Amino acid sequence: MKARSLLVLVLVVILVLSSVTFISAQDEPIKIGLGFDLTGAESSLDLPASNGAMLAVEEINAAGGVLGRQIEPVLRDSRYEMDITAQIARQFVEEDGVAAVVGFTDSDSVLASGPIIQEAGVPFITAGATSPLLPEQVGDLFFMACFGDNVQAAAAAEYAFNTYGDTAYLLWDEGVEYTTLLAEYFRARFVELGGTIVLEDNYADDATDFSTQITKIRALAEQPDFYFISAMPYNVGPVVLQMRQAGLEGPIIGGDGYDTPDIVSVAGEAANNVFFTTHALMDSEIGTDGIKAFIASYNEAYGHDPENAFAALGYDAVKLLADAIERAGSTDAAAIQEALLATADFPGITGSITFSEGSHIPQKGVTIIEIVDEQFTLAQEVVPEVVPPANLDADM
Amino acid sequence: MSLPLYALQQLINALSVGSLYALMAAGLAMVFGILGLINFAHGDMMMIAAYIAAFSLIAGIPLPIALVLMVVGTIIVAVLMERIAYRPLRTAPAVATLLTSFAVGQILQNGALLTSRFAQQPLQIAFPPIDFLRGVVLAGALTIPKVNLVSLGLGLVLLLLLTLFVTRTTLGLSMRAAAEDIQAAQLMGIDTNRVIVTAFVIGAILASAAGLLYAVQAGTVNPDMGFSPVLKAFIAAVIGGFGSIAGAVVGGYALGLLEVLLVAIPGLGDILPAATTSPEVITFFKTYLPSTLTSYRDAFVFAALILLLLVRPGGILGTVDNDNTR
Amino acid sequence: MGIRSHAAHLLDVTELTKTFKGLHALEDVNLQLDADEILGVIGPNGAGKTTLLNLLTGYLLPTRGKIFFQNKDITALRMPAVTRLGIARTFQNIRLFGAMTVLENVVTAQQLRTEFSLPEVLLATGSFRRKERELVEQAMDHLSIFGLEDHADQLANSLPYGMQRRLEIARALATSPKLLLLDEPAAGMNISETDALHEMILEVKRRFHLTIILVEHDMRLVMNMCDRILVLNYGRVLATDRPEAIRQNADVIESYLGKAHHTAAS
Amino acid sequence: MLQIDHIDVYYGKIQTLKDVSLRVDDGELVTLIGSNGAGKSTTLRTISGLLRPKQGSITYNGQRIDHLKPHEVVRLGVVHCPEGRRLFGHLSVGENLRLGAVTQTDSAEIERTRGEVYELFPKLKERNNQLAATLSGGEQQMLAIGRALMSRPKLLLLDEPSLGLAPLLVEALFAIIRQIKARGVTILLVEQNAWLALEVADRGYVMETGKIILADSAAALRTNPQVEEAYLGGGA
Amino acid sequence: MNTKMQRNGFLVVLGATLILLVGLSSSGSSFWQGIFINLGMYIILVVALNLSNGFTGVFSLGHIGFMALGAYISAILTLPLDKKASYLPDLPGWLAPVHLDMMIGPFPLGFLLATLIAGVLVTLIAVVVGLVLMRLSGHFVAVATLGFLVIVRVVLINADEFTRGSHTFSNVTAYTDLWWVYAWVFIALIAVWRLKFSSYGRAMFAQRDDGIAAQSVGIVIMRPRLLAFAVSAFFTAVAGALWAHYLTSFSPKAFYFDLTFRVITMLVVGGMGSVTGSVVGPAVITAIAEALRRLEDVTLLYGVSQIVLAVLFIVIIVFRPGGLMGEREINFAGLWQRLRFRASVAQEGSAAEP
Repeated sequence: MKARSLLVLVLVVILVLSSVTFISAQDEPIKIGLGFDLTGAESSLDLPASNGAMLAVEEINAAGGVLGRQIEPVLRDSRYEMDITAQIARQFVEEDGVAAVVGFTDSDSVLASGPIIQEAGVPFITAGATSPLLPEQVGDLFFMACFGDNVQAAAAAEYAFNTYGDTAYLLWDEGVEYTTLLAEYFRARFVELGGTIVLEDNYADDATDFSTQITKIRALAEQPDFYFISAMPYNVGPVVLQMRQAGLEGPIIGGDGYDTPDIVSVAGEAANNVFFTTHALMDSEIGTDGIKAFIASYNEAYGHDPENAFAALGYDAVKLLADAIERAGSTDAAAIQEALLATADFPGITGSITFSEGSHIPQKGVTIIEIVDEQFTLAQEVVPEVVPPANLDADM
Repeated sequence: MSLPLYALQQLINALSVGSLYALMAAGLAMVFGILGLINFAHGDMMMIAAYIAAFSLIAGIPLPIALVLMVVGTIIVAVLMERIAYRPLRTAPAVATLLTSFAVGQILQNGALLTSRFAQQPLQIAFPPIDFLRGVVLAGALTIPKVNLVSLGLGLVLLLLLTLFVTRTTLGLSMRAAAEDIQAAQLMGIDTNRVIVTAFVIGAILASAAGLLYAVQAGTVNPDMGFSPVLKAFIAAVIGGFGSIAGAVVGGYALGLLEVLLVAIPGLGDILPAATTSPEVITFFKTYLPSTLTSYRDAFVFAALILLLLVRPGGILGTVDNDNTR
Repeated sequence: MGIRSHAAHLLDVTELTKTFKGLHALEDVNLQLDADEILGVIGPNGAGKTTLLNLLTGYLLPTRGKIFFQNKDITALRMPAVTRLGIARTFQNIRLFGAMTVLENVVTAQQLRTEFSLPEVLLATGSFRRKERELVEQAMDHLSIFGLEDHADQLANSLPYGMQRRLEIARALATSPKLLLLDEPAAGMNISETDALHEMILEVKRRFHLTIILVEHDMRLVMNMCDRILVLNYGRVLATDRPEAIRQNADVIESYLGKAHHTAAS
Repeated sequence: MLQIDHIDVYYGKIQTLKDVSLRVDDGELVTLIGSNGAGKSTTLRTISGLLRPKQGSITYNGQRIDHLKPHEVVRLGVVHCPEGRRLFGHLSVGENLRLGAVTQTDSAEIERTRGEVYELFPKLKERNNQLAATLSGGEQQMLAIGRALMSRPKLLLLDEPSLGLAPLLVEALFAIIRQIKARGVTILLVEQNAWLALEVADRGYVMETGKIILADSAAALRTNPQVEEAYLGGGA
Repeated sequence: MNTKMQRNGFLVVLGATLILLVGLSSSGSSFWQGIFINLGMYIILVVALNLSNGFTGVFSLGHIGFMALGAYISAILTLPLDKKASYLPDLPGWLAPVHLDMMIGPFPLGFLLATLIAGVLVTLIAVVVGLVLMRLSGHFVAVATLGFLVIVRVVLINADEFTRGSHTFSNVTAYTDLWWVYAWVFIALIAVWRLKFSSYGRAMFAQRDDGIAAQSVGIVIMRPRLLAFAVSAFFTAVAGALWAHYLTSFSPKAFYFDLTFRVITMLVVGGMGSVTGSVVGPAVITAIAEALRRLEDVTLLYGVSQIVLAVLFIVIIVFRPGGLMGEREINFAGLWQRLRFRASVAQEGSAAEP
């Protein structure tokens, strides 16, 4: 009995406390929903992205806001639980009445929330979900702040084919959509170019020891010209380190999952001769002024450098939205949509963003970074000649 | 690399993985043996250990002190965990305690998450390099990463110490007695609470060793890094026959071997030298055991596990009476 | 099997042998039991008494030998099938469905003779309700025979010891058996309780037309109640005879009853 | 030596002991008899601290022990040899004996006690390195008692030592109980075999459904018609 | 008499639920509808799991695998043909043209069919799996069923011609609404309730309490276990189908340990063996979790709510090891009596006033 009444008491207290949220502020600020997985399985990508997004909001507000109004960010944790992800989307559009939503770095979350936001007639920009299929799957109010995986994979394939040769080893993380998609797009473009994949292999998302896969590579009669490894940020360091330790010195190539300081801190000098495609060179010394400023203010706000490229993408997504609202001159969804579609050469931290020909995926140059002496250096800025179709399956 | 060399290198890989699994499984099995509790929070103890080590090293604390802090800190967490969460549940049904260990894990994970935030650290921290664990040992064409060598060595030493402890000391003997019949142990004058706390302390020591090695191998630490190793440890413990430390060790190596085999064999068709291998063999591998088959690895591991449970419910080492029910 | 007729006997056991890890728990036991008989089984602990019951009920499968019940070979049948054919049992350490009520314990045994189909249950059809009602009514009648009707809604494991014993017998009988196997029913009972048990067993034997095998340590009960007694020692049959003869059998006294009992009983 | 005053004990919500009082004096062998489920084992489990009384007190040599934990009770010299032997089957005979002496610190003393136990049960010495589970029933009971003796008890609580033993072995067992008593150990014996128990005991208590219904000298109980009728099987 | 009161009490609860549902669906708040839709799906999952884990004591950790199969099978069957051609071009010929979109007026018969087909197929799978796994007991079943969950995941990831592999399966038609969910909640609760109070339920509980005694009264242990496992798999698959057509997108990742432990937690909090508990558990956990989530949005202490929820769980388990309901059920007759009593008091009160 006692336990029960205690439970009831706790519940009541919690409900009373939480009802504070319902006391909403004046209609004046522009509300923007920020949906990220802050505590769940994707939080290592989403948390930096949300930090970047919040930073952008603060900067905009400090500079006077948008259309003379402040931006009120509504940050909600999706926990990478899909029912909750859908629920926070509903909260955004119903309870909070947000003008637009920015969020997420993975397709699952975007697809669980996107249709709800779309149906409510609210624009939605994803910070870092890079599957190029998403605009078609979600709807016409959905935009991406990042390029599609097909673009960066094609860039990587073309760069590697031209620079190193026509034989490759392909390894990917089999449990994640991003890594499998990236590997598939890479394979498609590389084979199209006339390349051969001599051996392909995969590993579980939670792997930390890659020696079995590495032994297989070492057993190859002849080493390929390069190794394409499609990995998540948390796996990149160990893979690279262990390959080098096993004596595999050839070039290692990957996608924007490599874009984290962790790769150098984990692999050290083993990270040399690693190349990857990403959005921009995030370096506090040789980066653009915008990048330098971003890194400095991120460091000030959170006590450390940006964890990975998603921090900048979250930042860019908010800035992109604010820019569109400013140009639209209102918070009307159709106006924002129109303004977004008309975005040209928007100077994002992660590169210049242009939406052309009604596409909801920006045209952005792909930055290829080389790690030299444990430093990220710019290898090349490219636009791939041929990009594999978003839906590879449909063509087969 | 010739085929025998390939096989040998993969065997070494299996041993390396296996010793880490054995280290993780031994701690889990010991607590289970005494309390009948599958402590899923064991993985989170590994995580806590890794965090303490990482934070200490980042703060510039010298390695030996950092390691002491790690072990002591993990022990404190383990003892608190036992005292607050598990002791009131001694008589509760197994399911309840299993779920409680998940709840404890949740608390530890989110605690680590909040701590990093307040410490203004990223969610995922690169584990600071430890010099003597970096690099590889070369033996001819064979390579063995030092981490793996250390986990093999440390694993053997710790397990040997553990064996000496449970066979040679009164406390160790008491522990085995409590594992068999906790009430009878009480009637012998054994303070079972002390025995249980000791089991958690040893579990914490094993977890911190395993956590450190795991973190070094993974290169980074993050709050949910404990789940995957504890699952492996759990499987290893079941393979060995749950509850016996020796079984857990055997199970750890068996699991390591199984996992390596499931990756090492598919794709051989692409690796075998075409000059010296008969084309039939290569075609066979390419047709029936292509490299892509490795993605079924976990399914095969668990299928093997289920088969083992059906054939030998007591695990590889276990003995089970032939009664057909219960 | 040979041409030997089993027609004469309700139960016919030949050369029944059970080995556990090479040890003979039971060896070459032969036993014939006629309808309406009460057979006592005695012997020191570990002599194989409970193993015999476990074999007869199909809980264990014999290593060798045959069991015929009503001319039907039941050697390879498992416990539920054996029960269905009409052999019921109780257990040395009471095994009730502790978390179920007294009534449910009996109904669970009784439903063996009632067929329910899944749609019937899920749709709660009229026939389902009728059958359930009948089951409950029958079970209540059944409980009243054992003086348990007032405890019908009590949880089985909250009953006092003596009642739990009675409930176990009531539950066994609810399967409508022809042969009842009782495993130390008087264990832990004092003499008046044992006497009451004696009465009750005879009463239900009459009422349900039972044949009974009684495994028991209480010599007084065994001697007074049984028509014949089978003595087991180290898995072998030492003697099968009428109680008076067993009492005088030197082998039995030597290996089992011992001096202490001799003096106590005399 | 041991004094139990008006204890009530519950298993969950069910009361298993009602207002039980009993007393064991130094050097005595007292037996507690009664049918299964009468509360005999519960009484022993309460003395040894496995159960807590809800009411009443237990004092041992003038000290309250009803709030102590089992291992603290053992340290005072009250040792409970439980029903069903409860040996550590996966441990050897020697290890089982070593565990019996877990409360002892003087290793010379332990070895001396071990010698005495071997003297009492020569079989155990032969089987010192054998796993306890592989012993026969009689040997297991010997080991259970030997293990209890290893802690040099002042008061030994013996729960159903004859359970599951053939009558011949039971006789041998009771001879040993007499010897233990002769060595100065006070014994509280719970037995179903009331006849034998009353033969060796000085005094006895009779329990029924959680209550003590009779208390007298063993000799008197042996001839008490009520006991004779209820537990001894009368003059059948 | 008693049964009549029971029926009246039941009707009161049913009526109250209906009023709540009508209120919700006319409120236009898709957020609150969403809460109750999620709650309903959890109730189905929990009551189904209860049938297996609670009633038979065979502790399965693999049920979310059935849910995943239910979601995928039903979604493949209802996926619009153009989406199918573009996302699942490698479907076998017989499956490629299948599109269950039949409507009877506003009623999507195709969805019902897809749900039923998914349920039946998964039930068949459960029977096969159960024939192997139901022979095990205790921790061993838990491990083996966990293995089943892992195997399902691996198969879903690798069977990409059916499932798109690790890519998100999307653009499923959003058929599921409050009425669909609660119709199935009603069916599941009634079915499990009737099973509990029938010969099947008694056999399940009997073999759980004492397997040997159960055999001695003629119960073949495998049968009640298998039945419970199969029926439970059916409803779990139905919940999967509802889930798929509510969220409209999912990937193998969604059906894994997190969801497994959420559902088991609800089950244990509610009470294993109690049908009422299978409603109470999800309701209590959902309410607390939602309240805490809102608290988190105010305090910005993300992660605290998971800690508080875990602590609450431990507290509940310590003070009520059997869960909030244990094995008991709601007493409809008592409820009815109490309501009548209140009504009569109120009447008397109002009568006395003037």
